Amino acid sequence: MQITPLNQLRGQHLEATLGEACIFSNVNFNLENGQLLQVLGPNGAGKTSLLRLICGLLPPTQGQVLWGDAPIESQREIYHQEMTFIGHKAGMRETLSAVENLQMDCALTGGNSEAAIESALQQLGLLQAATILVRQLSAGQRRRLALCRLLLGTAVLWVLDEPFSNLDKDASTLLHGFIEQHVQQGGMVILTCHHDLDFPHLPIEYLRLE
Amino acid sequence: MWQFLHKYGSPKIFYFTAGRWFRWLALPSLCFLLIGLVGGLAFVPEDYYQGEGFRIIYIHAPSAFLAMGIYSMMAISAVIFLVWRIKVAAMWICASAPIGAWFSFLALFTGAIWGKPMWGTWWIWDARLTSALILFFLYLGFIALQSAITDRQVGDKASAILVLIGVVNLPIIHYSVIWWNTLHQGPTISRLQKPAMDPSMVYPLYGMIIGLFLFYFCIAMLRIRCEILKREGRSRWVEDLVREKMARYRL
Amino acid sequence: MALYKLFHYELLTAKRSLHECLYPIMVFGLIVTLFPLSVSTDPKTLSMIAPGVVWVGVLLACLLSMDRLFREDWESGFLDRMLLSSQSLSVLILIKLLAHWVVLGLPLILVAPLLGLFLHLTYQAELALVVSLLLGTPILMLIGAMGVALTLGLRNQGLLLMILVIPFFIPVLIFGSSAVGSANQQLSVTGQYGFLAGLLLLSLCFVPWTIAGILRIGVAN
Amino acid sequence: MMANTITNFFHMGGYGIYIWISYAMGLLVIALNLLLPLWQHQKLIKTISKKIQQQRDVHETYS
Repeated sequence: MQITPLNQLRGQHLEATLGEACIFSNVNFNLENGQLLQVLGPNGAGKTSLLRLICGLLPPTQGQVLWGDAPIESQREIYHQEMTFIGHKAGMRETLSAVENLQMDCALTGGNSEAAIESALQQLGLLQAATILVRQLSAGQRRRLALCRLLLGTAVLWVLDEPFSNLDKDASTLLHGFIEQHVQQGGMVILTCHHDLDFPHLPIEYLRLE
Repeated sequence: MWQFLHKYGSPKIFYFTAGRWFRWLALPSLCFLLIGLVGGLAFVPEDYYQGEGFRIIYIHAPSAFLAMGIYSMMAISAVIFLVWRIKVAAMWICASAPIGAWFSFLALFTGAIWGKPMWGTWWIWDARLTSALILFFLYLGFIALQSAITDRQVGDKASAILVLIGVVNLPIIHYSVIWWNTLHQGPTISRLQKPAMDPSMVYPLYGMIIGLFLFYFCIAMLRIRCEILKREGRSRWVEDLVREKMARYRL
Repeated sequence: MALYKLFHYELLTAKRSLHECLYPIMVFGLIVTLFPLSVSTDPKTLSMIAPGVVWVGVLLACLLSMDRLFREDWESGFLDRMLLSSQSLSVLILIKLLAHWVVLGLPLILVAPLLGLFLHLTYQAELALVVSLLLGTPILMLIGAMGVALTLGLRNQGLLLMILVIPFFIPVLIFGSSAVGSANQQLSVTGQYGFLAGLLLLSLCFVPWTIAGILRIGVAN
Repeated sequence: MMANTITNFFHMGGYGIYIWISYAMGLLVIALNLLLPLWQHQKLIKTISKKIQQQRDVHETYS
């Protein structure tokens, strides 16, 4: 996975409102290659909205998110090429099988390699469930399928919304390893998580939302 | 021009300017309306074909014209809102929609009433009346979407886009209805077109049109003040304003 | 190449639940059978009202099938992935609409002449019906998709969609049904085809871009 | 003379009823459009002042 030289993601006094209430305001952060950012905050502090805002799914009422030195709205295709977002919902088509879903993901992000899909499914232990419809998969398996997408693309920035939720023991250690490997190779990860993470030799930044 | 837009763009300032404009415009609109109404009813000679019945035009034509004018003004403020993100433009749109709906209803009602003495039926499928009916449904659709979306942020943008879609479709609907009318109605002269009127009949018509447009501006100002209070209900300056009003009211 | 694969998977998703694509046909058939029961069965009046009946039936069937367009993707979170894909959003939406038209629009067009026979349409009228539907249903689906994007996730979305969108269907309905009507009386129909084709091109180039704009403003949050 | 001009003014050559209905509806629409926003404005002021009142009471009870 080749890492493009110096990327930088900055958020400048971001503010988001949902309906009448202003969820958070004046949030700043700065993320460079090889760094991990954990967003902390009680329930309802707007962690998910912040992540959606960073990906460009939720337009900010104030402030802007900069990728490199230009706001993300002006370089959508480039930014989305460099980024993968995994939200609460798995985002998989119910009536397609796991393999077809991943092939569709390759079509969406432009990459297309059968081998990568095979290895991703194999690494996450979904190989034997590859041809069953997603409708018949368990919640944990759907979570694993969503995480397969991380291995497929060549994205530098991973934006993960509570990736460890309803994952069993070895799946979380697997994910733990992927994140560690990705950050050490110069990737960037933003994630929200309820239990505190132990990445002994990784620089973690914390962003607290009240 | 830029500071001007942004200075007036902030709801706090616009609340007071809207009040001033209302007081300033109320009088002229009242006198124009009086000119139109009284002139149309009393001083204008009766029409050769339709006798006295044609006086309904002084209500029907201006309100239909106003309904169309309000929709195009909503489209202009939708462009202003989407391009320059000025919140007052969004409030202008959702303030003027009910007024437009009311006046297109009035145009339909008076058009139907006019049909009874002239052609013996309450409703005639004339080209202008039908496009007025469709405009009325456009207004109702807009108000329905406006009230269905609870999130103000998204609601404004979605309604602005709906207005723009509507304004692009209006000429298409208008001309296809006219084409459809000539197909079915045959070449009868449609009396609802503004009949060729000699000058003495026309001045009340212009009086009514100007009066109604001024009236629309006054009412839009009032409704914008309500919109600002509804949206900025929690902000500091609204509470001070209300506290001061409460104090004066208690005095 | 990637776009073709996307189209292939859209069709595959629809194929997996193929029975759903019969619903618009049933709705269309039911609407058409209502009219002879309620109006009259003598062939002359039926063939006189036939163009309007068939076109209103197709219009309502298209509208009722539009609800399904973004609903599953929005609920399953796939819409977010579409918004975040590096392909341009309007092309993705165009592909999605093309697949939706192929799965739900074409069966309607194939069934329409059969139902036209119920209403004693002449041979030229059937031909004109098929051609006008071929030009008209894509426009209906494009405008309907705009309505669906505007009302995504709102309560009673179906009703709201109808209120918003039916006024914009009126030009298509006027020219479509008059095409079938004048073909029924052996008059030339090239004018109506021209207008429908013009409307189709106009909406083909503006609507996907507008839908992309609507989805971008965060309707789907 | 004065009397019959008044009556024929209202009679309007047989169309009186239609003209007066449409003018009455016109005035009704204008009046409604004028009064509704004013009434809504008062209602909004009242609800906000009631809210301030509650905040003040809550504030007093706790402080």
